[in-house]
Amino acid sequence: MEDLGGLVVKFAVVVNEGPYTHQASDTAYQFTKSALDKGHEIFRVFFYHDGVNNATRLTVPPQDERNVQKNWSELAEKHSLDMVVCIAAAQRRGILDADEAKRHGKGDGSANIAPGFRISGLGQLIEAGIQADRLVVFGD
Amino acid sequence: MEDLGGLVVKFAVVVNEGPYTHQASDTAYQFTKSALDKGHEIFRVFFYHDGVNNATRLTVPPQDERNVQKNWSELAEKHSLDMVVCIAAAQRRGILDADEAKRHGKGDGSANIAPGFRISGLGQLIEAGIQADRLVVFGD
Amino acid sequence: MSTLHTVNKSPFERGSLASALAHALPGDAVLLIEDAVVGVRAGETAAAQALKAAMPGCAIHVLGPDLAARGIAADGVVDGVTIVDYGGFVDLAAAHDKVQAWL
Amino acid sequence: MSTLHTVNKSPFERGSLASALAHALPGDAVLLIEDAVVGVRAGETAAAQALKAAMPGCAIHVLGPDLAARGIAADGVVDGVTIVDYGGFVDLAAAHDKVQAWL
Amino acid sequence: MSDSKRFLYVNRKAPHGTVYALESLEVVLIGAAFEQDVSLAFLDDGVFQLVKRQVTTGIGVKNFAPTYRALGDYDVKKLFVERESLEERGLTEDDLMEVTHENDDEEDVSSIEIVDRARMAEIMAAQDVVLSF
Amino acid sequence: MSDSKRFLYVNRKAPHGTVYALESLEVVLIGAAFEQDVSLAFLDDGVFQLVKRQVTTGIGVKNFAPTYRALGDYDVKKLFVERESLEERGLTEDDLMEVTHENDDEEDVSSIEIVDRARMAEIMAAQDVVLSF
Repeated sequence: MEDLGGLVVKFAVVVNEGPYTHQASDTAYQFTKSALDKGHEIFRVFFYHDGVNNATRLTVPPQDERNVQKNWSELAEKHSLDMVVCIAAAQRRGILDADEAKRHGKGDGSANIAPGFRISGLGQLIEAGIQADRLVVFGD
Repeated sequence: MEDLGGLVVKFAVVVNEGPYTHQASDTAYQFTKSALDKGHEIFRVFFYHDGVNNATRLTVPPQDERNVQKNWSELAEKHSLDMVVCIAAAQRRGILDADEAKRHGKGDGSANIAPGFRISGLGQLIEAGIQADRLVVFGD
Repeated sequence: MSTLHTVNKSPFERGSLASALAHALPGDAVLLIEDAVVGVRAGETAAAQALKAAMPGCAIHVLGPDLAARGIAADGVVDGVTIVDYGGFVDLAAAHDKVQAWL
Repeated sequence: MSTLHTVNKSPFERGSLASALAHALPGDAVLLIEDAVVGVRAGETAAAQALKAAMPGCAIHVLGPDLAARGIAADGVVDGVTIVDYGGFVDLAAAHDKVQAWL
Repeated sequence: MSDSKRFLYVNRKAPHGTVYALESLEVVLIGAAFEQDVSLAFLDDGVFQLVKRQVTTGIGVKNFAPTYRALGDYDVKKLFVERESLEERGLTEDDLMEVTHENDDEEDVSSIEIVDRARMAEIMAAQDVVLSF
Repeated sequence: MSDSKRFLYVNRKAPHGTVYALESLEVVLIGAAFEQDVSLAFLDDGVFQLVKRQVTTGIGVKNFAPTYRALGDYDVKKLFVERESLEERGLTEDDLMEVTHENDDEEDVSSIEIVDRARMAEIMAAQDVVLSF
C-alpha cells in the first residue's frame, strides 16, 4: 500500500454494463482494486442498467477465462465492499434475492444473486454521489 | 393472413442483445410476429451474445411495461417456434436449464430458463443459416 | 443477387449508416430501423445529404413505428425515402436475396 | 474546479472523444480507456490530429493495459500523450475535482 | 463537506433504441427527493429525448416522454439543451416538448434553456457530481 | 436448394472493449465443421482485431488473438481486410498479424487479402448468408 500522506479519497463506483459483453465491469473492477491497494476508500459500488447482471451466481465461464462475478464477490469479501444492485434494473433483467424471488412467486431456489451483492433502491446511488468525494461511472 | 401466392419464405432470426437495454429483441419479436402473420415460416430464432438474457424466467418488469421474455414465450407457444439459446454465451451470462444447473452444482430450483427456450450449441446457428432462405440479425 | 442492408444506429453518433451506404450496390435497398431513423428527418443535416446522394442507386426505406416513437412525422422525412411497417420490413427481407445487418 | 474526462469508445466509430474534447476546459484532463485507446496511435489520422489540437489546453492520458491489449506499443502513441496504469487512473481521479464519463 | 451538492445528469443518447434515457429519468426522479441542486444536460443525440410527439405504441414499448413534462412537479427545473447538437441534427427549439415549472410568482415558466457549447462546458465544469448514462 | 452456401462473417468492431470479436470467432470455428464456403470480412474498427502483438494480461481478459492464426487449421482461408478502413486508422498491412494456411502444394500462404472498398462491396454481394456481430 502506498503512503498517501493522509490523502485518502472516498470513491463511489458505478457499473452500467453486464459481464463479458462490455469491458466496463472489468475496468471498474481494476479501478476499484487499485484504489483500495492505494489505501483509498470505496464508499459503494453501485450496479445499474445491465450492470445488475454482474451479480448473478449462475455464470459458468470457460476455465481459461476470468470469472467477473467471482472477482467482484472476492474483492467485496476481502475489503468489506458495499455492492448494491438497483432493484428496478434488477427486476427488468431477472436478478433476484431470496425475498424478491418469494415475493414474485418464482419458486424455491430461484434466487440468483451472488455473495457480496445486495439489492436496494436508486436512492443508494444518489447517496453515494452525496457521500463520496468522487463518483466514477463505467459503462457503454 | 395475407395471400402469398405460394411465396412462403423460410426465415431464421438471430437476437444478439438482451431485453430492455437494447431495442434489438423488441424489433426481432415484431419482425418474427409479422413474418408469421404473413404466412411465412420461421425456421429458428437463435439467441446469442447478451441475447441469451431474453430467456430468463426471473424478470419482473413494471406492470405498465411489456414483458419481453413473455412475448417470446407466448409467440413460441402459439406458433411452435424453435427458440435456441447458445450454450457457450449462456454459460458466460448465467442462463441455465435444469440439466446445466445440476451439472454445475448450482442447487435445486436454480434453472432460470423460461418456457419455449432450449439451450443448444452454436451449430444450431450455422444450421439455421444453411436451412433458411433468409437469415436476419438483430443486435447492437 | 440483391441485398437488404439494415442500419439501427444514429448516423450522428455512429459510422454504420455511412459504411452501409458505401458498400451498397445498385439494386440494393437500405432500411433504417431503431435509432437510425433520426437520420431521415428532412433538413440540411449530414445524414440527409448522405441519403440523398445514395438514392439514385439504392432505395432507402425507414421503419414507420420507429419514426413515430422519435416524434418524426411521416411528411417530415427526406424526399424519396419510403416508410414501411414491420410487415413491409418482412416483405423487403423476402424480396431481396439476403439481409445484411450493419450493427 | 478541474475535471477528469474519461472516454471509452473508438473515435473512428463514435463521437464521444470529439464531444469530450469540445467540452473540456483548460486545466482539465482526458483519459482514454478501453476501445478509445485506438485513437492515440501516432499517424496522420483524424483522431491523432484532434488530440494534438486539444493538447495545449488539456492533458491527454491513455490507459497502458488497454493499449497493450490492442497491440499499440508505448513508443507508438501521439507525442505528448501520457501512459498510465490503473493506479495512475486512480491518481488522476483523485487529483481532479470530479470525473465525467463520456459514454 | 456540505451535504448539498450540484448534480448533473448528462444525456447523450437517443431514446427508445436503448433504455438509458428511461433509466436515467428514473434516477432523476428518485434523486429529486434528496434536495440537491439538480441539472440535466441534453447534448449530442440526447437532444432527441426531448423531441415532442413521440408515439411508441407501434414499437410496443412504454412511452416515458411525458415524464419529462412532470419534472417541474419534482422541483427539477434546469434542463440545458446544447444549441450546436440541435443544429447538427436539423432541430430547433420548436421541435422540443414544453417542460415548465412554477416560479416564485406561481407562473409557469420554461425549464428548458438552449445554451451554446461553450456555456454547456461551463455548466459541466461547475458541478460536483456528474452522472452519465 | 443446395446444402452448400457462401457464409460471410462481418467484423466491424474493435476487440476487447466488447465481446463481439471473441464470440464471433467462436461461431467461425464451429461453423468450419459444416463445410460451407466461409469468408471473413474485416472493415471499419474490425481491422483492429487483426493487429499483431495484442497482450491482454494487463486488462485481465483472455487473449483470443492467437486463435485467428489457427483458422488455417480449420480450413478457414479467406480473410478480407478493407484497405480504406486500415488507412483511416493509420494502419498498414505490416501492422497485421500473419494468418496463413497450407495451399495445395503444402506451402504456407497468407490467408489475408487486402481489398479496396469497391471489392469488399462485391465480396459482400456474392454471399448467401451474412452474419454480423
